[in-house]
Amino acid sequence: MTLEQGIFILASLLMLGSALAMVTARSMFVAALWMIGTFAGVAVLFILLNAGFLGIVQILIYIGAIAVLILFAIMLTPDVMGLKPGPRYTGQWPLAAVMASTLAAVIVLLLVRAGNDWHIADAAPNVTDFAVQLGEAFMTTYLLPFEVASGVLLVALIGALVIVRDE
Amino acid sequence: MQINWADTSFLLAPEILLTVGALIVLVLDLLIEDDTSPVLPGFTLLALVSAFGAAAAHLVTGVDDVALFMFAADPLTHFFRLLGIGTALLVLLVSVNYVQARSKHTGEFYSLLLWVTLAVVLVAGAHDLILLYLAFEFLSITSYVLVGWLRDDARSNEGAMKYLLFGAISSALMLYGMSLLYGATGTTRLTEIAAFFTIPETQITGLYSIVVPALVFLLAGIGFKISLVPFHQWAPDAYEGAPTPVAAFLSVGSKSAGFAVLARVLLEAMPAFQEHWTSLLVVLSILTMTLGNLVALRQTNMKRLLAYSSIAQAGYILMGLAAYSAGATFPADGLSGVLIYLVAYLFTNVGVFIGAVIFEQATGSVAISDYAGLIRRSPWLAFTFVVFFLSLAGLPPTAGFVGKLAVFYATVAKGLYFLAIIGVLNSVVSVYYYFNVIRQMFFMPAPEGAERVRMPASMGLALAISFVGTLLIGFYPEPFLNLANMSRDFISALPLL
Amino acid sequence: MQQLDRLFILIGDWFHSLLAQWLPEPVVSAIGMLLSALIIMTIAAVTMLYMTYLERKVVARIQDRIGPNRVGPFGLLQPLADGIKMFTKEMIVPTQAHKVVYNIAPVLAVTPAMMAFAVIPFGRDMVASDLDIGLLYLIAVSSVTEIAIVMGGWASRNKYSLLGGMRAAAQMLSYEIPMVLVLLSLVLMVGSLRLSDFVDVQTVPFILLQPFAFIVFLISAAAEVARSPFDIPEAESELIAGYHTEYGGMRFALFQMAEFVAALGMACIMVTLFLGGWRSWIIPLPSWLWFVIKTFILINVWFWFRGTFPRLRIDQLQALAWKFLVPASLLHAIMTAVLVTFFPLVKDGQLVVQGAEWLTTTVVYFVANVVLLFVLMLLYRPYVRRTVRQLRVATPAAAARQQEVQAA
Amino acid sequence: MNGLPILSIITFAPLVAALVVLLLNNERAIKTWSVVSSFVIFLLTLWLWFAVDPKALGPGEFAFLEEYSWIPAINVFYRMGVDGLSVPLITLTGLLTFLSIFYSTYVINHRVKEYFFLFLFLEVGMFGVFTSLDYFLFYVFWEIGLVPMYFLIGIWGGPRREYAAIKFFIYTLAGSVLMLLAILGLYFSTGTFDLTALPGQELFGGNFVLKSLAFWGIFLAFAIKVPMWPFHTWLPDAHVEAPTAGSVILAGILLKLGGYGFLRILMPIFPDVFNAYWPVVAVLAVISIVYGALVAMAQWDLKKLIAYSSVNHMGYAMLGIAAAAATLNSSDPAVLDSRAIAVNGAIFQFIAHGLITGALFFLVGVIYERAHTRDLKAFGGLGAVVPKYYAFMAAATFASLGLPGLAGFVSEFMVFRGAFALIPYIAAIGVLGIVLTAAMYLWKIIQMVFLGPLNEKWKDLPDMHWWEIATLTPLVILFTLFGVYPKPILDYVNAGVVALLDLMS
Amino acid sequence: MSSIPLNWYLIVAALLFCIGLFGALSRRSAIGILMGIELMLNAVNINLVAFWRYVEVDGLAGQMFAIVVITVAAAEAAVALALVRALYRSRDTVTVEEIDLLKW
Repeated sequence: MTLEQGIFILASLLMLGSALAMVTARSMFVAALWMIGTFAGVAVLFILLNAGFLGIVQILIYIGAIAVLILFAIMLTPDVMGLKPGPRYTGQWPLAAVMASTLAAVIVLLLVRAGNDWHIADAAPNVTDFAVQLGEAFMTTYLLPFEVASGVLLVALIGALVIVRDE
Repeated sequence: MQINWADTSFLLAPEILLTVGALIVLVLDLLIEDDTSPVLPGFTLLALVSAFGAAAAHLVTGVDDVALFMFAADPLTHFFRLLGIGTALLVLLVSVNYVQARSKHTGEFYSLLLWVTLAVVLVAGAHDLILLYLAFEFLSITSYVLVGWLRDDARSNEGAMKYLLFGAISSALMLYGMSLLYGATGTTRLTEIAAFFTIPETQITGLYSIVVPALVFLLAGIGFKISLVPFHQWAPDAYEGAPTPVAAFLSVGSKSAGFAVLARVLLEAMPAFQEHWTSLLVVLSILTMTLGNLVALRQTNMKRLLAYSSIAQAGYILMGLAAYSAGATFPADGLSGVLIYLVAYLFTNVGVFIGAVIFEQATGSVAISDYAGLIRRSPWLAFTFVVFFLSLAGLPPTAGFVGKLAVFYATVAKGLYFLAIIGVLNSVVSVYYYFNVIRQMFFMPAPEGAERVRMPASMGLALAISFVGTLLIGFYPEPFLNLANMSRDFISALPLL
Repeated sequence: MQQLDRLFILIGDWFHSLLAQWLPEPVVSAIGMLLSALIIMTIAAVTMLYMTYLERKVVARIQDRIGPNRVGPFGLLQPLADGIKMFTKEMIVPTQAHKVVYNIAPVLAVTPAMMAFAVIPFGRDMVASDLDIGLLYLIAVSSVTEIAIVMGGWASRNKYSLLGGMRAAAQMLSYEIPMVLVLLSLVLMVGSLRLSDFVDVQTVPFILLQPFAFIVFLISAAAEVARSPFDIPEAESELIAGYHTEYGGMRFALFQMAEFVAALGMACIMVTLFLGGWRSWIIPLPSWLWFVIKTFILINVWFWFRGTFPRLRIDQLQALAWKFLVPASLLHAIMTAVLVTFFPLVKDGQLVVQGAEWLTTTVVYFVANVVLLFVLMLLYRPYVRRTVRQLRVATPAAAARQQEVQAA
Repeated sequence: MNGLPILSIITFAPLVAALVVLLLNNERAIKTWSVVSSFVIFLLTLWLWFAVDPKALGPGEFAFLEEYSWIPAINVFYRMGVDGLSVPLITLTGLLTFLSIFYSTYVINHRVKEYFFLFLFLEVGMFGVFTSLDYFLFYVFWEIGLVPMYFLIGIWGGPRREYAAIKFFIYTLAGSVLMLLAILGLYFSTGTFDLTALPGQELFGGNFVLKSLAFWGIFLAFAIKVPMWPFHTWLPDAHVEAPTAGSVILAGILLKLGGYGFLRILMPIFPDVFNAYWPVVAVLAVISIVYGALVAMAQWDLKKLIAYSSVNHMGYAMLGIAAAAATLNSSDPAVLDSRAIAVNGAIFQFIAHGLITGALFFLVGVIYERAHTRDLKAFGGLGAVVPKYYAFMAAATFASLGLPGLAGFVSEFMVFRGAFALIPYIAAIGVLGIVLTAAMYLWKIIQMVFLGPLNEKWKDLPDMHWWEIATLTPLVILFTLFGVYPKPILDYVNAGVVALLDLMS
Repeated sequence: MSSIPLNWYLIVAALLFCIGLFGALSRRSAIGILMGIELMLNAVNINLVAFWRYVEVDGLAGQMFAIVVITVAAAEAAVALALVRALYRSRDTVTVEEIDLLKW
């Protein structure tokens, strides 16, 4: 087992463990903290995949923004202290569990079956000065998605404001 | 990479006009203190009309097909541009009074209406999974906001919340499917994906077992947008909670966008899997129209009724895609049937929603029982309702008949007789609940002291447009059939720009 | 001089070659990395301790007091005494608290603050890890602190703590935006996210080219690390002590440390981004020394803020961020984009401004910044006036006075 | 395609009249206008009767052919034309509509404008079905007719009108949508909707299963409309609940649309399929005859009784058509003769039934207007109180049961004359129906209403008003006249039938 | 080449996706559902980046896709939490089972 594999296994365990803890946690706040653990694990995987930029972005956006936002939302709801958490799940949680685990089994099975049929390239991607490459791509090939993404953010901003603003 | 900005801005003129319009409306809203000022809707109208004009000009000039930054400016896109912007125009006309009476944020509303139109157009033209997903979510997020626009109305909040939760889950599923598709082919471009599956099958056998589930995931996401059973649960709640003009837009605008995506993904990227998706679509279509119609029978709220009705309609439209056959002559190819149906559906369904808006604006009610005696209170409104319902039920000589004809024709031509029979029987079932509303309007006496239903001018105009459109397509479908015939061509190999 | 400039690097190299005699290369570099991390963290911790001392001294001077003077000469051992006190105090955990979260929060607060130092070039070639996305890394790392604070506030099960935590997080979130937008203008000029590139380009420090950006960044940074006048999250008079109300002893010390280390880190970043980093000014001292000097100047600016400015109210603070700083920094970014088009500093990774050209470039940028400032002031005049009027009416005394005037 | 587009004028004249109704505001003016315009339209149809010489038309030829491209994209034409089959029905439509409107002017005083608008609008649909020669156009008119009828039943009908209206609508629609699929299938296999071109075409590449599917789809639409057992259940409800004039049109014309469809579409386009399935059709027709008669006998509601008798009567017509279908391959002259007689009988039955049942429904309306009940058990001994009514009722009843000398007899005789030669065993069962009807009418209507002890409640019942007499007289004259001297009609129809049958062989 | 096979990443992502799905389908709180959805999106991102690293050689589509997903997730979370807030204000609950003005 190489160092890389070791890190991968550790990060994956952290990630999946946190994810499981997240969906089973009683308190929403604690669940959100576990979610942050998952995000961190994902960031590590990104870095393992030579996508350091994305790893950082993952931390910046997911942990720094989305997770904080969710924590905020939790603190604006009744069970802010997490002292009296009601039932975690809706009545149909066993069904959800069955569905999710079946789906997991099916996908994993299919992935195993697909095995090495993926058209895996021999070379690792060229990753010198990644930020610059990405920036250039955003201004050329990916210009339209870039612009649309700004539209999405603007709309979300306006929308969130209209919906929550106290008058 | 050299970009010709003049060409680009011409090809993307409708999109650019919508974007600029939306931004200017936002700024104007800051400058204008008066929420009821006609400047804002006027400017929005201007933006929409100019975008519509630009889109129509493209159709006339027949610009060369090119893919710009993952956006395909092909006839199919032109078609959905016209459709999306047309819907927005009608919706705008009815929104003005409605929103002014219910919300303080009118400027933002108009701006969002332009954004959501832009999203529809982008979705229709997206030619790359990345842009497709992004535009799709653009449309979704904008729709969530619009549904939840009446922030002090618990129903609006609730509808938006449910819409969002369902939407987010199904778009995550779709995204997973997209990622598998990308992984299998190594590209996100639809045509390149299709090209990948033309390589000898022996080299990719294992991938087939990946791509078929990916297809299912994709259908889940897109099925949500067009409210296919079983991804439809959000629709009645969102429609009921949403401001009624927004519900009109959802039922037509974003639904057509969903069909555009479905057509592009299935026909452009996955023609190699046609036998798989055809059977899936057949099942989904049967489920959708049957369940939609059956549940609609029990509705007492106009908006929920229309929600279920539009679920059922989605089932009919889906028949066209299920019956797609690439080489068939017009209109046996299925896709053109979908397009004709969508045009007919635009006028009809927006029309019926406009009627509901007018009624709601005048009486404050959306209960079907309150429509009693409408013929006494507003004969014209009642009469247009009849035409719209006939069209929804697919009776001649209305637009809905032409649409159903085209779709059923493709189904018969493809040999999917069972599907066709289920389809027509469903349209018979639908008559029952459509005519239940008509029954209220015509057979029941108006309540004591009920006043005439007043119709603001802009709403009346919108109603008239959809009414004329519905009948025009019914009586003289030729230009619309030609439009559909023209638009069903889309690019197989795009030059990159 | 050369030797002195490269002092630490030479030490490092010597140590490296020393170890390399016995150990294989990968292990040596691993040890080297760990050791440099340890050294940086130690220095940061010690500096932080003496920052507290310095702060007390400076503020005392401003208030015409002497400050700590009992422990050791000039009270120099005071921080040490404080530290010992902190470490030996009883560790109290509130019974209602969520134990795990309560205990993790302080640790999590310190970690990101420390991590920031990994990419800062303290001197010529003196950077632990010269990431190509160093700036982004800094922003990302600093955003994690909020979570630790919210955790601390929540886990204490105390409403003041909770409010403090929320306020802190809200404040940090809000001020991150103008900060990042201002950084955007700098990135536009440099064309890189690598911090050492920033230093390389600053023949003339950016504070002269982009004074407006510096001001915005200074304000945002102060808010980001909750320095006065932005220290509402832990304002004693409002929230007892905010999110660390329930913390004591060692854990409290960690929170304190996180704050000071973050402030220190922020000062280092500002030095790197605006003050030319380790570049020498006039006096040819070793690069790292120059860095230290600049950093302490900046730190003193903050102490000076603390001693002179009154604390803001939370809504005023948010209004400042969202209504002024964000639009202003956005405009600034746009302005910079235009300027960069006509007066580029860097083209294809090469510095293009040479010699006398710096003068014109600097003047152009500086003037543009000043113009922007004036434009903004003009734009905001009505708003400011209205706010001031509202504030006047808001106090009962003022209202009464106004009534008198009207009656007369 | 030259000269005036006379068929379009006839078809759309009621539409113009209907739109004028919308513009009028005075109830009197509306009524006057409706009567006048429908009379003019009736005159037009009458003129059409004389203007068309069916004998001059060969197989597959039509008079007053109009043809304009409508939707070139799918090869749809606006194509109209008439022959010996359709003209009698058009004239019948004109007549019955005029009489219904005339009668309605006296009894309808509620939502007058809508009523006359819808009635005239309904006429458009009926004319359109009889004149169109493009299947697409045919279908459009077929469906258009449903909507005004729905409203006529739903607004001016009896107590259970809403139920009856929607049931009528749904049943008819259910049949016609399947026909739509069949039409689309036909178009897919032949590329045309042209009813003049479709006969003789090879359908679905000779695939019999598909042909059968299409056949049954279309069959269902027409069978429901006719109606044939077991698709008849909408009919009693619709007839009973509809206003008098509505029932008249429903029984007089709308049922004929289905029969006309059998002759105009199913027979020529699917000769081989029809031939293969003729026993099914024949058995259903016989069941309709017997079942209709038996159920009618069990009714105590006068209107329902007549409604079920329509099932019975239309069964005769269907029997004639089925008999013709049974022998499509034959070239034996005797068989050909019988076949023509059977079809002639069927068409004559359409006309006779239209006149007779129309009259009967008017008569039911007359008594209902007065007594506000149709319960047979409530009447008795009215013969002396309302003698004029008694006379009319007796005439219509005898005509209906097929008394020789009246129109009903001629048609039934011809049908059985044809059918016995072609399908003797089935026809024999059918004759049972005749016996049953006789019993039922004599026993039920005449005896229970007019004979027996007088129910005191009705002793002041007024006799028929002049307008009621005016409405009924033409009908009585006509069915008597055609009973005595059916030749002009038969000649006319026969020409059309011969052309039709020639077309198939 | 990396020493980690592509399938490892894919399987881990699939498991994460399904855990997220379970959370999204079973949680009572709207926020809990949202958190589940975030996990699903993260799983997709692992897929995308892994495919980018192993399958797509000369291009940035995978990374771009992941960035787009992150952007959209942020926007979606913003709107969602605004709605949670509005809902809590009007209904005093964020529990999906209690959001029942409209029939499901």
